[in-house]
Amino acid sequence: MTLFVQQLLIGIGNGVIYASVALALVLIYRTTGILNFAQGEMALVTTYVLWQLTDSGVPIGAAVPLAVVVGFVMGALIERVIVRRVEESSALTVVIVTIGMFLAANSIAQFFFGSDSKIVPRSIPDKATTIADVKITLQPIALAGLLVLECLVLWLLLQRTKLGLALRAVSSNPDSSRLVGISTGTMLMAGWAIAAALGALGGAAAVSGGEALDASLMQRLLVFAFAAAAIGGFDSPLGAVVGGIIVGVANAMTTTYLADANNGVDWLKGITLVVPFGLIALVLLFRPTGLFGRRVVERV
Amino acid sequence: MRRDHFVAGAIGAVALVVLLWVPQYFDADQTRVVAQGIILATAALGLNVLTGYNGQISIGHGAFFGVGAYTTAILMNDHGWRWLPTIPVVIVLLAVVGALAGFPALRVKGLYLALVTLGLAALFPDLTKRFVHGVGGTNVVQPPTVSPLLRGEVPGIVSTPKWAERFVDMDDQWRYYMILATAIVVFVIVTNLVAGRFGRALVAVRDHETAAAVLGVNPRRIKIAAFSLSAVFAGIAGSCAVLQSGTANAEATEVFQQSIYFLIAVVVGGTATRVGPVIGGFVVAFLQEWLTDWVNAIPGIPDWVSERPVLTPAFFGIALILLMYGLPDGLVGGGRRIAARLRRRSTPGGTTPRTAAT
Amino acid sequence: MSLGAPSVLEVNDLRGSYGPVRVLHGLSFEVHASEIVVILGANGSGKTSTLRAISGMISASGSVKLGGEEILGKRPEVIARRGVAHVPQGRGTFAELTVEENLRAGAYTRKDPQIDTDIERWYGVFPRLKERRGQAAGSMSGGEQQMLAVSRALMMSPRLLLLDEPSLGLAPLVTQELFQRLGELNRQTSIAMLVVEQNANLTLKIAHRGYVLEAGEIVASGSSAELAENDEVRRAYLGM
Amino acid sequence: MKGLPMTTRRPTPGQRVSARRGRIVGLLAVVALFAAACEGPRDREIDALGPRPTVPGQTTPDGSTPGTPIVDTSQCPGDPTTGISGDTIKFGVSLPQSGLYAAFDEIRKGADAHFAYVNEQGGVEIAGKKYKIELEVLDDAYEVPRTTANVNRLINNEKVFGLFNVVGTKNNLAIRQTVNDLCVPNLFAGTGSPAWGNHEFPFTLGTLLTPYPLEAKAFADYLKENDPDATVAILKANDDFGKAYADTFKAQIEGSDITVVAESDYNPDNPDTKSQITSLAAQEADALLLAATLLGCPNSLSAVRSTGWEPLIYMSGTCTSKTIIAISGDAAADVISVAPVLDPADPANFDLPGMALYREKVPEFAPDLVEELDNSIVAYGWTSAAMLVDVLSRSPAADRFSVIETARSITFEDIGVMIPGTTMSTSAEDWFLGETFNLVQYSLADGFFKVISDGPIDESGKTAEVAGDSLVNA
Repeated sequence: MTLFVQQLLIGIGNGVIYASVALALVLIYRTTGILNFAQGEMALVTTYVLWQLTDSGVPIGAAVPLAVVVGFVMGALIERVIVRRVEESSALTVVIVTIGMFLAANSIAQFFFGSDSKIVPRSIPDKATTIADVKITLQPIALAGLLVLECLVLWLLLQRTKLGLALRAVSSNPDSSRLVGISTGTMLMAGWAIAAALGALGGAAAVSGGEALDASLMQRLLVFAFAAAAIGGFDSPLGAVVGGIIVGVANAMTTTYLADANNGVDWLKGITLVVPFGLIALVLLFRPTGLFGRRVVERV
Repeated sequence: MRRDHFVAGAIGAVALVVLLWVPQYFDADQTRVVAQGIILATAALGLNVLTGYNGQISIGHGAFFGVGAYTTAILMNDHGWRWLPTIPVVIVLLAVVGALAGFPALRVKGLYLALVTLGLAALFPDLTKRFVHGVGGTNVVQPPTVSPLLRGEVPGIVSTPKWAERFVDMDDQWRYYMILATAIVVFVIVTNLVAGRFGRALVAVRDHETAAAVLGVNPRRIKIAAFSLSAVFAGIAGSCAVLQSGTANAEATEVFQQSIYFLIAVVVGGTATRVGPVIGGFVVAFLQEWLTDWVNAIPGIPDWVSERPVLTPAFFGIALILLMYGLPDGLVGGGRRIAARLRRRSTPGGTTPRTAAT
Repeated sequence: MSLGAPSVLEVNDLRGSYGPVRVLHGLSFEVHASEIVVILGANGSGKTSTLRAISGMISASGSVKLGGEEILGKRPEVIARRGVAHVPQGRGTFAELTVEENLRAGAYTRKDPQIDTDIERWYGVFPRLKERRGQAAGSMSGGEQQMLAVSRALMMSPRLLLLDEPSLGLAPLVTQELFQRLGELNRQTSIAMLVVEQNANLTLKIAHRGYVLEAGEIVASGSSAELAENDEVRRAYLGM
Repeated sequence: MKGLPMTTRRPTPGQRVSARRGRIVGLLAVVALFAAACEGPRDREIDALGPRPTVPGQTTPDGSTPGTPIVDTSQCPGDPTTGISGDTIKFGVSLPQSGLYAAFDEIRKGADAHFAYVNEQGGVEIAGKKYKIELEVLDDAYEVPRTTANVNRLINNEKVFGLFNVVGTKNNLAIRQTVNDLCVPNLFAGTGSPAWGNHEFPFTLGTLLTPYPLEAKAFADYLKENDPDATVAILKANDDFGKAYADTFKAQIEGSDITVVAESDYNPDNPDTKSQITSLAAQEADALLLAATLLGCPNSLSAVRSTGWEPLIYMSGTCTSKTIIAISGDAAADVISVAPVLDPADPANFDLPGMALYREKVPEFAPDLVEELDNSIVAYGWTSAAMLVDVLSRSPAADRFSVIETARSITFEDIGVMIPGTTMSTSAEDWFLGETFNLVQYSLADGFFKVISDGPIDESGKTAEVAGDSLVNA
């Protein structure tokens, strides 16, 4: 029983990281209709910035918010300089541009920050408590708290602010937005900026427990973040969060029970990826646009 | 329209001649790169049917490429088959696997489908590590009969048969011609399929599934067929890759990269065009192999750039972005636009008639 | 032409085009303060393009002056800020947003505190909107969406209201009620309106002046009474 | 393109034209083939390739009779002195310089520094003549298809003398057949895989790194001595690397009271092992065999620490570099591993002759490596280069056959940062090089690994038997 709880917490801890990146993916998709392949690598760049800040003396407590701000500015710049030119083009053209950014971002990050693994000081202290003889580390709890905070702030921003209203208006009907005086360009830039900031938080979360930072940090998560967004339904931020937790927990449980070398299902041994993708297929079979995704009504 | 037809035929003929001539003139390594272009083109031709004509985006065809490669490699390595007989097996196997993979496509569209295929690409390497017993305990399968430089007395060796000795005196040339021949067969099949009823059905289902259904086209069958067909051609490309590199291997990064290259080739070439994937395949292969050398050869490139090979993917990524800026609808699409503009400028008194439009 | 304050909208030699296809061929017309002007035109006559040229949605040449200030070539959002409220063809509702959010979106450019009072005012004018205030706008009927679209445009407290075929897809009764309200609004708030329509007899009832547009050119103009008598107009639009 | 010509309909005018055009194409193609006579980079003459070299039957029990070579080069094609031009000898390297494994390029930088140092002194003397060593490096981003392409290009185009320090088990396995057919020496393949003992492939020589099966045996022996009835948990990568450790360890503890109570796999592409470690921790085993690489090691060590489980941990030798240990922080305390060469971070070694030379020459010839000096990856590169120079200087002649023959029966002593007083050797029977090592334990206080075995452990000649046929000749 204690193993189950521990694994559950680990699953939630990882799930939060997947959810943060998935949230960024969903936000960009909702406001701009673009699937941003480079979301993870943009978060890698901000995490390298986080490392550079801590390496040159900035305490971790200040470095994380700074990295988020850098992410915000970077997101806006990327939209303004790179993405805007192809926003009118076909979905495939935009996918190729984001793939181009995906390849370039990782390579340029290594060019500036080097290829060796880095050490980022823990942003979540390595404390643990035992409740009913179950040893619970602080990290998953803190990360879950961060995610709830993230969702709350995002919800307030989208539902209770003028910027949020404008963002949702642009995502709903860009032409009408311009007719009521909303500058779609600025809103698209804001969408990318906020998403990049969320991605930066995801990157910081990924190294919050002293985990190592190297060029593959976010590429490893890419598949899980996409899985999270797909399960949750691509146009619902809440779906991304729920999807992230589901994928995180599913992974932990598979590793522990299904793919375990000595007692797991034989043919599954060592194959940890089968469950998250089994899950995607299952969910999408019943809800083709994800758990919370809007059913796309095609006007004939 | 008749003049375009002749021009296209002429260009096709010249291209074929150049491709036939490549291994005679260029050395083994340069020929390998052209063969890599042909392999990418073969897979892109298949993917273009699915993504270009039928509008279903897949970023997982690296997995089908892998299934084809492993099927050929295992048949040759463990059962002593020669290369050509494995192709029919690959076709049948991939047709079934492609159809199975197509089922989610019936329920799921666009973005979600792309992610299901991404899952395929992520899962495939793990499956090979678990079930394939390759060289040295790894999942690398290396049929001895295609070792790039082997020839002569080793039984079942894939080397130049006697009748072809007049044209071909080296093994890598013979393998290049087998890959080229396969690609040409694939090109003919795809162009004819797409030009006929099947092509129109693909586009109908892409543009308006419901309307297509009303007109008697069965969208479910068309989608499955498109998936299955694209999987077969990706598998054949995989078999050709084994013939050329002598090994079948699957790592997460490699399978993901293959899938991306096929998609890039289709889009860069020009989606839903017949020649687009072929051009796209060569562009991706050449950029992937030689772009860094070209960039470093630019005079005045500072050595803090040319000394750092870590930038190789960056050059490729930036090149992709610039290509999409310049030619959003691909090389063929762009070419057509330029040709149309030239033609309009050359027609006498080309003032556009006054058209009434709301 | 009128001596008083410069007309709200002055359009001279307006030429608009969609890419290579030229659609408007040198239109000139104007809308005076607190006046309702109608542009009658069949399908494909260039009505919608005219409005889209004014609100900057399509590329155009010539001159469009709003209260004496040239606005041609500016971006739509800038023109909207200058006080041009454009209710597009098909109403352009923010389907996923609630009714109230649609109204608040209309007031996006306003800084003044009366936004909430204005919302209550439009709920008064169109009570059905109030009933559905929390509902997603996309789920409402055509007529309700038209009322919402007009209210949203007026939430911008604009100087000029552009209406693109408001009667499109509405039941006759609903259209009648809508046009009546538009007339009352003009009389109460003396806001200038430019309406492009095919439904001549209803529009001419509330309009002061009008033009007739055919194939991107103005072929007739005059007061609404004159137009009502004009044979061509009667034949083309009044089915007489 | 018209429909397939076999349609039976009467040829419409359009088809008749296309038929005529078809004939033109055919003519053009044939002309082109014969026109190919014009010279191009395509090298016309090909080296007659005999059947693959077969290894002579094993010699008499008392070891190889003098005169019969270990490597049968009778069938080898081409000129064995390829790669030598004037006073330079050219070696080819294919290793990751971009992508997710670009950090491995540090090895090549260490080797470059050594070759620069040797070249600055006139180069290496082979059979009386001095040659400068030149490295032709191609990036393969750790991807197998690019390694095979690079090696074909190095051998056929660049005409290198031999290959040096190709990184990656799968990458070396993929080119093993080609280098064997062309008799091109592939020296010091950068992995500890037991596959390099396979006598069918004489032209691929392993590295000074301790082969993975020997590491497993070293841990088994240590446990037999210090905790004979220990319960052991195993966390391993789900590939050949993990398999080599686990299979050998289980074989080594047969017949002893040591038992494996739990085993878990992880995917090296996603080295987040929190779940695996937590499920292993539940068994509260006395010891943990950590068969992981790169970030799999530090992530697992910190995961173990946070579960509160305190086993004796044996960590793979590939993880003992300074950067990886620094990432683990104090979770690395008291971890056991092996060290085939001296730890460049340990000040006690600074004044040993080999280490002193290394610490003096690297900054001189590779200034950008100054802060990387105590990174064992750089020291490994430097030492492998020194070994190559040693092989060349002892080769009776400057050709590929003599060099591979020399490399197949050589004893290295005090080369680079080798452990003083130890030797690493190869012979007709023993095809493994890195068989002497120190058992070491990481001391948190000192910040580096301290030797805990009483003197270096010498397992020369035992790897093949320890690993077993299934691993070596897989």
